[in-house]
Amino acid sequence: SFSPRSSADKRELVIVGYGGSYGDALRSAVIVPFQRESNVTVRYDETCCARVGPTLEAGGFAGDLVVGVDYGGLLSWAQKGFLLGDARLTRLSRNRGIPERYRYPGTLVNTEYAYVMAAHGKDAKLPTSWSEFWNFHRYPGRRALIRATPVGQLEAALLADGVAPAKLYPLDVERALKKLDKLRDSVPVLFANSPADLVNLIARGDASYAIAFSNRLEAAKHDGLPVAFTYAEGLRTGNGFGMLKGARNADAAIEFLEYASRPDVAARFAALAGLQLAKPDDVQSPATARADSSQVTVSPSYWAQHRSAVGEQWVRWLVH
Amino acid sequence: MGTLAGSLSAPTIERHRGYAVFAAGLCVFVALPLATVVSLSIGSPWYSIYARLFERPEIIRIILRTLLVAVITAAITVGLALPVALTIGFSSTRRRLALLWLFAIAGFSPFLVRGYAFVGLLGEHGPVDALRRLLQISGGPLLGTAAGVVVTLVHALIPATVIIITAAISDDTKRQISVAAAFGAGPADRFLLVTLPTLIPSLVSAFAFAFIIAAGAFTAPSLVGGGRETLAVQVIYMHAIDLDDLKSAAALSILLALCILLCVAAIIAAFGSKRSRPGSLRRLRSVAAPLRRVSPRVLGAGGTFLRVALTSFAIILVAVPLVYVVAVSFQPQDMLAFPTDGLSVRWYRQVLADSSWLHAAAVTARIGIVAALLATSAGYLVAQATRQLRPSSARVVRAATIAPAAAPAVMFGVGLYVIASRIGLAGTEFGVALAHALAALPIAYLAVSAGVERYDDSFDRAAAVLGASPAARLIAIRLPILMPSFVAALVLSLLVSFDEVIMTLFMAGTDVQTIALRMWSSAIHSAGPELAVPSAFLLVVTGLGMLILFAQFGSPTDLTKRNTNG
Amino acid sequence: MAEAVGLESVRKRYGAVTALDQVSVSVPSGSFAAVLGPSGCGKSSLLHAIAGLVRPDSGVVRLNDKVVGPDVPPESRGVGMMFQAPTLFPHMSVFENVAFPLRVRGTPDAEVNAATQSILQLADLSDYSRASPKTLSGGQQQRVALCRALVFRPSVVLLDEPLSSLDRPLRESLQRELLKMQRATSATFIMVTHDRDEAMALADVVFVMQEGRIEQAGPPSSLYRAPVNRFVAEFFGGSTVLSGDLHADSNLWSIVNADGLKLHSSAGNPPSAGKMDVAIKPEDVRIRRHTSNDAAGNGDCLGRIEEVRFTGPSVLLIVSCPSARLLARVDADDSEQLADGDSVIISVNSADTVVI
Amino acid sequence: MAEAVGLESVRKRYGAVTALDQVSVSVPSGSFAAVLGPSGCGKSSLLHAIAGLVRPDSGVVRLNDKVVGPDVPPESRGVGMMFQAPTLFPHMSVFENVAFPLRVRGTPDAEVNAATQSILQLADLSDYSRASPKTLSGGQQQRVALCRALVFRPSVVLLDEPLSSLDRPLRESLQRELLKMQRATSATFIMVTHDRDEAMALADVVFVMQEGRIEQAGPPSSLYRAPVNRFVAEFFGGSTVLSGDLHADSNLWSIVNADGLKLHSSAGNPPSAGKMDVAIKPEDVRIRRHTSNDAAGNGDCLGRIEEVRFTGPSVLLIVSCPSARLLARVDADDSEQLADGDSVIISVNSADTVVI
Ligand SMILES: Nc1ncnc2c1ncn2[C@@H]1O[C@H](COP(=O)(O)OP(=O)(O)OP(=O)(O)O)[C@@H](O)[C@H]1O
Ligand SMILES: Nc1ncnc2c1ncn2[C@@H]1O[C@H](COP(=O)(O)OP(=O)(O)OP(=O)(O)O)[C@@H](O)[C@H]1O
Ligand SMILES: [Mg+2]
Ligand SMILES: [Mg+2]
Repeated sequence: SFSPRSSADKRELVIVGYGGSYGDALRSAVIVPFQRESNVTVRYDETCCARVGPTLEAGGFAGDLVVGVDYGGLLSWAQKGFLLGDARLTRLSRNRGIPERYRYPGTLVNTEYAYVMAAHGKDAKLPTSWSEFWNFHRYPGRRALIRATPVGQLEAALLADGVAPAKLYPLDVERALKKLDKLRDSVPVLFANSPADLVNLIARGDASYAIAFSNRLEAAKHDGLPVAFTYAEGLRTGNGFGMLKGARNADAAIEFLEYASRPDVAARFAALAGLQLAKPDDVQSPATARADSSQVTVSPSYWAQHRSAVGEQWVRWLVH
Repeated sequence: MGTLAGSLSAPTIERHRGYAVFAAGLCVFVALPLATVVSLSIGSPWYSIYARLFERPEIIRIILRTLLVAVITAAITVGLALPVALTIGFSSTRRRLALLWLFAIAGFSPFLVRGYAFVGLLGEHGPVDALRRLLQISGGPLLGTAAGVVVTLVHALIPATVIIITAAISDDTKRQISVAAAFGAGPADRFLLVTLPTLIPSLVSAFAFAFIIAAGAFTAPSLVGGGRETLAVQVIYMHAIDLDDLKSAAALSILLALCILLCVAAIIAAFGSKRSRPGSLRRLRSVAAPLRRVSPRVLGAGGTFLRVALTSFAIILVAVPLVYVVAVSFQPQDMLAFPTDGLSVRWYRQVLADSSWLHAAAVTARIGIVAALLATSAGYLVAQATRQLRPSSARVVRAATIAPAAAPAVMFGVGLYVIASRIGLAGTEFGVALAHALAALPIAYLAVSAGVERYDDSFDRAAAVLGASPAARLIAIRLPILMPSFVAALVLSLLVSFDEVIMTLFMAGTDVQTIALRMWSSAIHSAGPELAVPSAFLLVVTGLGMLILFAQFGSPTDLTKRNTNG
Repeated sequence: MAEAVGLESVRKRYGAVTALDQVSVSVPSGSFAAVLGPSGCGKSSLLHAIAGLVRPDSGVVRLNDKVVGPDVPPESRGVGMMFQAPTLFPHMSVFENVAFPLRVRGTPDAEVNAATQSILQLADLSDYSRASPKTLSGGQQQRVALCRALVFRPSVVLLDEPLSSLDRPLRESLQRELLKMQRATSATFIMVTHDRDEAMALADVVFVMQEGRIEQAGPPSSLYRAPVNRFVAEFFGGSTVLSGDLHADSNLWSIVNADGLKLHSSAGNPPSAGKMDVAIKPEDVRIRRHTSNDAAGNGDCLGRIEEVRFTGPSVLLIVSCPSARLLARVDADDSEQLADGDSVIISVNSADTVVI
Repeated sequence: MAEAVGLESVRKRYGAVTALDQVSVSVPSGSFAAVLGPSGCGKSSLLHAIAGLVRPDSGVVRLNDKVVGPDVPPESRGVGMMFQAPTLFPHMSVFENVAFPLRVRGTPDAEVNAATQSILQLADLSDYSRASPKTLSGGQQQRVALCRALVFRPSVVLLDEPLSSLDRPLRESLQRELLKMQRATSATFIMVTHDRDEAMALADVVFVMQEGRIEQAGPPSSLYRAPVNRFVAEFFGGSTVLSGDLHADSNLWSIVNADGLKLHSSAGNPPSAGKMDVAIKPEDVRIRRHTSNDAAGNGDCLGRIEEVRFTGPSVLLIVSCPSARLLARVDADDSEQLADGDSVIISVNSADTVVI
């Protein structure tokens, strides 16, 4: 079919998100039952999210909803005008009891995951704090980091360097990078390309320890891969939905979000995807995560504001 | 030899204004998306974004390092591809077909998956590091080093370069080699004074191709590279996607593209002139001089040994990741690793149950075929045009043709998307095919031009005086004689289309799903053995397909060799 | 008679080399023309210019009385051409090579087969029709190329040394076939050849070229008998050209060279006075051994044999007399007592010599 | 004399074609051999087998009295070879092409320059030494190839139709140079040619081939005068072979054909009885017009002229008498009254005819 698909189909909803286990979870826990309950056809586009920014910048249609994006990323898009601040969405967000820190027009952020310490081996000895993570005598072996963004990793370095969680923001980027230098100078460091690669590196044992994504680790553990991780001093990050500029079907999008944020549906999805619900009083999120009071929240506003500038410093550090 | 009819340069044959018009059109076609990228890189004042880039010392370093990695990669690639091509070109039909088959199907396993195979192969627990420890070579695993990136890139580039060079080994080459032997030229002299100079155009093409692709590499350094080895396109990608800084990404893209084009221009200027100059012959002669003291028998045996050794190494380099991929597809657990605890067909069941893979395969095939045909025809027309344009215009056209590969796909994709969405092509299969054709144009052009450059026009002249119209000449004479180059171009463009992700990402919109795209998107979130399953399938399917194709068209060089009569 | 091919002041230069230098020729329709000249004199360039494969720097080319501009492509000129190198299409069998011109003209298959087979038979190539051209011998390739140029019976046929790699019997038989074909189709043939005998046997008109110029054009016998200059006399006539002084005696005059050798004698008024060039054919030179009792007569001179070349029925002698060197041809039987270094008496049968 | 090149029972087949059929030849060192034969008879294959470019199916090749196995590569054989097609290296200038054999032998530059320049001069190519071979005319290319084969003064030189695309004067001058070079270096030359006169002028020994076989080997004059079979008589001698019956009369015998034409007469005992073949050279056939007052005598017969071929000094006539067809060569002057269709009286100067 070498012709553009007609956009006249009013009851079609295009959702852009990630593939893999995340996509599977979303499909089975949310999309499929939603389609059964409504007359909306959902097309789930798994190519998130490289296309979204440039496409919107160019004035094109990138989809109706985006899903699985960090709150920081959503904020920065919102500030560029890529999100549609629909009033119904703002209302929905409030009604569902989304914590204040994750509320912004055009977004619905009802889940969280965390940057955590992971290790190779089912019963591996785990560091209990980021400063332990930097203890190369007790925890020898390669470390794996993620290359694409410094988010979470700078926070981890500062916490390891003794910065109090409350004093974390604004980040002392130079100090964080110096601490990371220590890491890189002491043990071999691998840089993963994606969260999925991080899991592979840890599971295969190419890296002994990693700063990794809790949701991916939950899934890996669930699958029986030889990984261990702890939520201790985990860096929590909001993750959720955004309504995209140029959405062709805002009504269906709202309908979908109403369904997806229904407590039972959200819980089902979060469990499948290895995420925690962002509601503080939630009971169904993984017990370890909830119990760990040492977790720190990554500041969405800081990253929305400083993403590019800190990113440049990160690149400089990477290659120096 | 047929050069006599060709000795009298014939302005009226195949010198057609149509070629120039086409070339001009193509330049515009390529220029439009590039112009969009340029416009994205404009700040206020217009140069501010660029000025900002130059204030960052790491940017220059990244670009230089990228070019260095590309040069090293291209040199190693061509150094390996040449002996392989010679082995293929001078061996029996059967062996030739088998080798070509191996190199061609290697390309039909998506590079993303092979890249993951390298992560496993080069890592701490991979066979390469095991070998290193066995041989007690100091150092660590290649994973996360520039060397690992180079190895991965060489692996990726060998099939295409081998195909380009093999297509250039013609009966004429063989005849000249036997003439040289008759005049007392030993193996070294034959190689240095005859084989090498006659293969120069194809070697330049292959080198330029390898250089461009390596300089624009994204997947290999992302998967295998470390932090310091972060290359230019990765940085561009980070700016465009992760750091939301499209303007810097655009400016950096333009900068990188210019550097690549300059380097390619320099390569072509240095080696690409049609007739080797006396100076270079003299240099080759002085290389040959000390070798002449060695007995020809020893030299011949040594040369053969070297050739066989390098060819074997290339075969291993190409084949091992494929074996690894097939093995991984039977990994019972959800991780990309060599199966050590039993085998499982779990992922096959999963893939076969998912009709979207099959759908994606059909879309991929359709797009691939259209793109390959478009790219090859355009590549041929450009090769014709550059042959007859004034050198200065030819340089412009060549640059425009290569630009789609030199410009990082992220930004070229954005530029293309902007144009395509204006004319309603975004989000259509044809739009994607068009984008793929552009992406494949450089390699198609390089593959075809290696043939066109040494094509003996006298066949066209003979056909013309016998009454054949230009169209009849194209179909009855040029196409069949240049078939090896055309097949090479088609296969290589098909491979490009098959592996293209980033531009597809933009052009496909939310409606078109190719296999590469499907793999890429699931790999971001969970890079599991599921990815290896379609690859294993494709290995078989494309393997059979290529066998049929080569059997149909014959191999790049025909067998029956008649040495020196007429 | 209508003109089939005409060139007017055609020039073509390649850098310092002038391949065609103000060439003007006119070949009447239905005639058989031969082009002769030393290697590199521009013969092939001439054919290429006619076929439209070379763009002349200046000048006019006419075909069938119509000017064809340099932009008229070869395929629209309706000429058949055989190149000096066979240039067979390597991917086609011998049969398909020969059938090619018919195929591109859309000739029905049956006709293609008949015509191709019959011309292959003529060239004694029937056994090779399925062979690949790469496996043919040099002469076989040349014959295929010839068949391919003729099979579609073009009205103007350009042949560039079509028979140069063939043995004599085959060449003579093909010469006969060429002539027969040319007469039968009343086509115009222009053939480059380096073989004077071939030109004489076949051609109605001969063009002798040198360094891009046409030196003389005309029927072969007239070029043979009345060369207009030294070059044509030597190149086409195989003659030796010697200079001599006019000795006039009432209405009888003769030309005698420095050695006293009488080169020419005639009645009537001499064409001019002073030094004159005379072309002497080898067969008009008489040689006899110089023995003590046989002195050189008036008009004879003494010389020495430099070289004896045995060429079948006759023998070619190179003889030198004090101021010149001469070629002489004698019957093989008469030559048996002659050897290198012999002293001989030379005389010229001046009835057939030509004053240039 | 030592043997330079020897072949023993060499065979080479290509599918159905036998290119070399049990070929045995022996060329003494320092001699000049010529190979003649019809197109496609295996001449080039013979040279290729010697040079090591073709692997014989069976048989032995010797060079300088030593057996060289089929695995001895061409470059170790030390022969110089000129191929039938020029096959110049397109990426080298004319100079570099010619210098190539010296370069690969590591000859010092100064020597390379001197040798290359002098041989280019000999072939009249000095002006083209910087040219690309692609821009040369056919004859120029051939000369470059010739220079390349000779420049390094190999002791065995194989030349495959080296002069076929050259005009006569140039060819003769190069023939002379070849001979001079061969004598000076006492090298062994083996030259394929289709020109009998060339073979006669140059060769010490001639091999006549047909369909892969050597039909006769020997000095040219002996092949010319005493062909061993019909093929050699016709091909090399240019003779017509006619059959006749023996008419013996005491110790005088003659051979007379069916038309009463006396083909041969001799004294002594006849070589055999019954039907015999006689080779008659064209120049031994006498032709005179058949006029009413001139009847055919004894041994003459009546015939008709089928074709008159004007070839410079002499004219070749094809005449037919009732049971045969003959070639006759007459002086151009004597031929003027003869034309196609004329009735003539034919007689044979039977002193020179050969009984086969
Ligand atoms: N590679 C080959 N494959 C098949 N047949 C071949 C091959 N090479 C030669 N022949 C055949 O062998 C025969 C002898 O070829 P060769 O080239 O020796 O002939 P030649 O005597 O040199 O003829 P010419 O005078 O035409 O050059 C020819 O019939 C030719 O077709
Ligand atoms: N493309 C070219 N570039 C430069 N010079 C050329 C080119 N083509 C021909 N020439 C020169 O033009 C001259 C005439 O060439 P041409 O081929 O017409 O000669 P020819 O008479 O056919 O000679 P031959 O008998 O050797 O074939 C030669 O000196 C040749 O070197
Ligand atoms: Mg020529
Ligand atoms: Mg031959």
